[in-house]
Amino acid sequence: MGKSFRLIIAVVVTCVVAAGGLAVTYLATKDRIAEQVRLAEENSLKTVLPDAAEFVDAGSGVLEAAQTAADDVDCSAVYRAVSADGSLVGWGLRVAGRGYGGPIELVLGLDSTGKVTGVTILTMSETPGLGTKVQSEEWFLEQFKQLPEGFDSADMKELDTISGSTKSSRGVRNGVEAGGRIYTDVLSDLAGGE
Amino acid sequence: MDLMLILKAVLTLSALGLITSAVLSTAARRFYVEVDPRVEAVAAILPGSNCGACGNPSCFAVAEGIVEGTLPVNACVAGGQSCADSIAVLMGAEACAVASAVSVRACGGGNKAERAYEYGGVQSCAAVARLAGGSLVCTAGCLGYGDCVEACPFDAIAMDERGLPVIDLDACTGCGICVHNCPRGGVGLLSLVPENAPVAVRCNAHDKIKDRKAACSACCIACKKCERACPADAIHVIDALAVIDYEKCTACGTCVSVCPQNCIDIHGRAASIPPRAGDGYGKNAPGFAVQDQATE
Amino acid sequence: MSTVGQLALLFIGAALINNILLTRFIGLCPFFGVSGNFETSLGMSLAVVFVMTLASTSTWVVWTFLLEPLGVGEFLYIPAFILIIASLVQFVEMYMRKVSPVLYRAMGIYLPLITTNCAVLATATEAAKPGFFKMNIDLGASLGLGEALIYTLGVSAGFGFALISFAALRERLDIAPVPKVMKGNPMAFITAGLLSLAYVGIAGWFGL
Amino acid sequence: MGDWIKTFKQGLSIENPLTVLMIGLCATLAVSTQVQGALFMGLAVIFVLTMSNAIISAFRKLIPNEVRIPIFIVIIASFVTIVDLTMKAFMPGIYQFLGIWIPLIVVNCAILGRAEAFAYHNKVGLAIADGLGMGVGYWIVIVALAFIRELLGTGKIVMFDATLIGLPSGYAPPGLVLLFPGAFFIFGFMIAITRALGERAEKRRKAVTS
Repeated sequence: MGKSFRLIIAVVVTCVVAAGGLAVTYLATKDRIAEQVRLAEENSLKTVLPDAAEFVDAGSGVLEAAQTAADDVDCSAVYRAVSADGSLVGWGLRVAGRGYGGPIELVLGLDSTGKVTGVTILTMSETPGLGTKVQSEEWFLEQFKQLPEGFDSADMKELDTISGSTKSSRGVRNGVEAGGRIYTDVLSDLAGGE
Repeated sequence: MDLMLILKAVLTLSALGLITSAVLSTAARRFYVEVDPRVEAVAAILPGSNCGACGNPSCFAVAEGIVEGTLPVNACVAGGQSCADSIAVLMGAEACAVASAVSVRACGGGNKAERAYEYGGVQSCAAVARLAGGSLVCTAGCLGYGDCVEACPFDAIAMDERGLPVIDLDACTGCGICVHNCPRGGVGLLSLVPENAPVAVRCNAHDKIKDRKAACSACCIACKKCERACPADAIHVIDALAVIDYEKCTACGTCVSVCPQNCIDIHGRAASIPPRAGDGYGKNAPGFAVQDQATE
Repeated sequence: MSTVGQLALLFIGAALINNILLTRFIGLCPFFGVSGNFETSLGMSLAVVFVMTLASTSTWVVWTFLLEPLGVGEFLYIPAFILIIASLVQFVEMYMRKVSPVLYRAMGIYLPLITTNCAVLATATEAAKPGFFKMNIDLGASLGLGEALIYTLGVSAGFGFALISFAALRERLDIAPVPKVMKGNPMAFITAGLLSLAYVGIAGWFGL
Repeated sequence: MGDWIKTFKQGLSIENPLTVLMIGLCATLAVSTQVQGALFMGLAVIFVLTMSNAIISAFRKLIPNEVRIPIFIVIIASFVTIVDLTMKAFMPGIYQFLGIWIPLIVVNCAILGRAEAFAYHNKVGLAIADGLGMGVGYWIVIVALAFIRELLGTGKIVMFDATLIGLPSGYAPPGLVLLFPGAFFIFGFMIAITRALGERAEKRRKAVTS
């Protein structure tokens, strides 16, 4: 019995040392990781809604309503963009359409009338050089700004996709389209900004 | 809170470690299967990462292969040179003398064999064998495009003017690569025989005698003359093809002289290579001296 | 969510569209090593299907009942999962060698090869914690045990399918007239490239 | 000191994990679409390989033979997780690109294989040399592959948002190079070339010595 006892002790000791080490590293890096994520979110919201001073989470009630409106595209955050004096400037939405390599997380900026003020891509795993053209080709994200207020899937048809990465461009377009639906169903009647 | 997290992490992983190693050690005892210690010794040297880069499923399979002799000492790719040397030392110490073998060709047709069609494609036996079973009427004869010549790592095979590969006994190490590479190696065209086998039947046909004769003039016609004449009862005609039992064969050479088709001849000597003095083939056999050149 | 149609799509998606070997590049080490001859790849694929299902079930159980509730999963999942897979493989190998040597001869010898197989760890982690590998068929926030199993069966079927088709190709390769310097591995890579082109094509059928 | 260098050199050429031993391919082909990503992937492999080799050979007397595989795996997995966490914290961009390939280093056949074959039977110094040698060997091949693929695939090499080298703008990059099949083709040709060069060097060396 002694022999296998020694084996088990050897394994357990290694596990204890490994787990301890990992826990410490995790704690050391935990805040920085959270910080990174928040920072990325922060400045992407700023780029889409430049004139907003502050972003307030719109609360879980609004988020659920938005998720039902977006149905197949999942929406993970809704922010109310307020200017310095507290009046509603617009909305920041985080939606994720499905591209070729996986979900493409977008931050969509809508002003109080529902017009797209800007779109930036938070994370994606498209094929570098092909799928990532949705980000590097400036005209692609800019074209969403020409959409009229309260746009719907019909208006989306005229937007053109990037040759060679139709799936990635369709992923981004689905995300923005879902944002439009969220606005018309949920946010437009909240425009009063209680 | 942080201390709690560290504690929880340490507890979970060590619990997992405890369970897994406990299960393994009890299983190791209950399921113990005795294994040849040499295999275990070799397995201990091998990296044991079972990466499959050498084409074998696992390091243990490689260890078994090396001990059985089916795999070379440097079979392990990942282990590299250091691992190969230590295994060689281990195996060297216990390498028992393996009876060395040589390869033999069971076909005497070559250019004499009838052609089913003119073949102008890739000059390789494997390729022609794929085209309607090969360019010869005979279904078991040597196609003559030299895959064995090319495959032999020891350059022990050379094509002679009859369009047949001849195996040089001194260079041949019996590794069997030519048998593996010949599309008809599996059906007996090329096979490994004991190194000192003196004579060989130069035919591999299994079809009816009538078809054989139409396909090639140098075929065995199963007349059984060799079987009756052989003093040592070492040659028998089994399903219409003469087969030599090399344990009994005393290299007397009677079958060579008796065969009407000259289908049995001296093993390993091409017509073009003159007989070397001091050939060890059955010196006292009456038929040998006379038959030296007659068969070719 | 788990209508039969959904599960079927999950299976086909994992097996063909996102074939783990040829379109996700996971598990290539044995792919080039073992596909040398046909029988070994048959035995290998069987062993992979068997072990991958076992591995994914155990990692799913450990993740949902042990790692997730304690909140330590985020950084412990790599050592925990690989420890489970390694011990599982060693246990199954010992068990099989003792109980049925015949089955061991056919399939068991490939078991150790699966411990270091990236595909098993990748699928086990994906079944336990979907979205981690960003497979482009999104599996939703978390998979029920049934879906995890279907997903793993799909992936291992895809693995086996790719391995066997490649092994058949490679047998033909040995006799193909190939320039000397390309013989062997380089040519195997070019064939694998063509095979993966075909699989990328399959994804096209489904309009993905 | 002599054999330290010998082991190091061995890792680079004769036993180069990728071109010669052909192990650890999974990550190489996937990550080599970007030089920047391949660079850090190589560094991660070097770090994990060297550290785990060092620790394993340091404790080789204590690690019982029967349970050596689980213990090696836990050690390697911990180093991989450390790399995983630090990269997620300090280099989110690159972590985003490398994604799953960091955790998969733990099952990378090269590392477990070398740790087992070499580290467990040798002194720490040699083990580190072997780790570094294999790691750098791996690193060179992966960066070379990435260089070719990124240059051909996108027409320019971008490192930390600075374009280092760009092909003339008229160059229309074929998409295939970046997709998975392209990786197979290019890697196949690369092995052929390295093998041809190796053979020629071998012939020249033999011609000189004989």
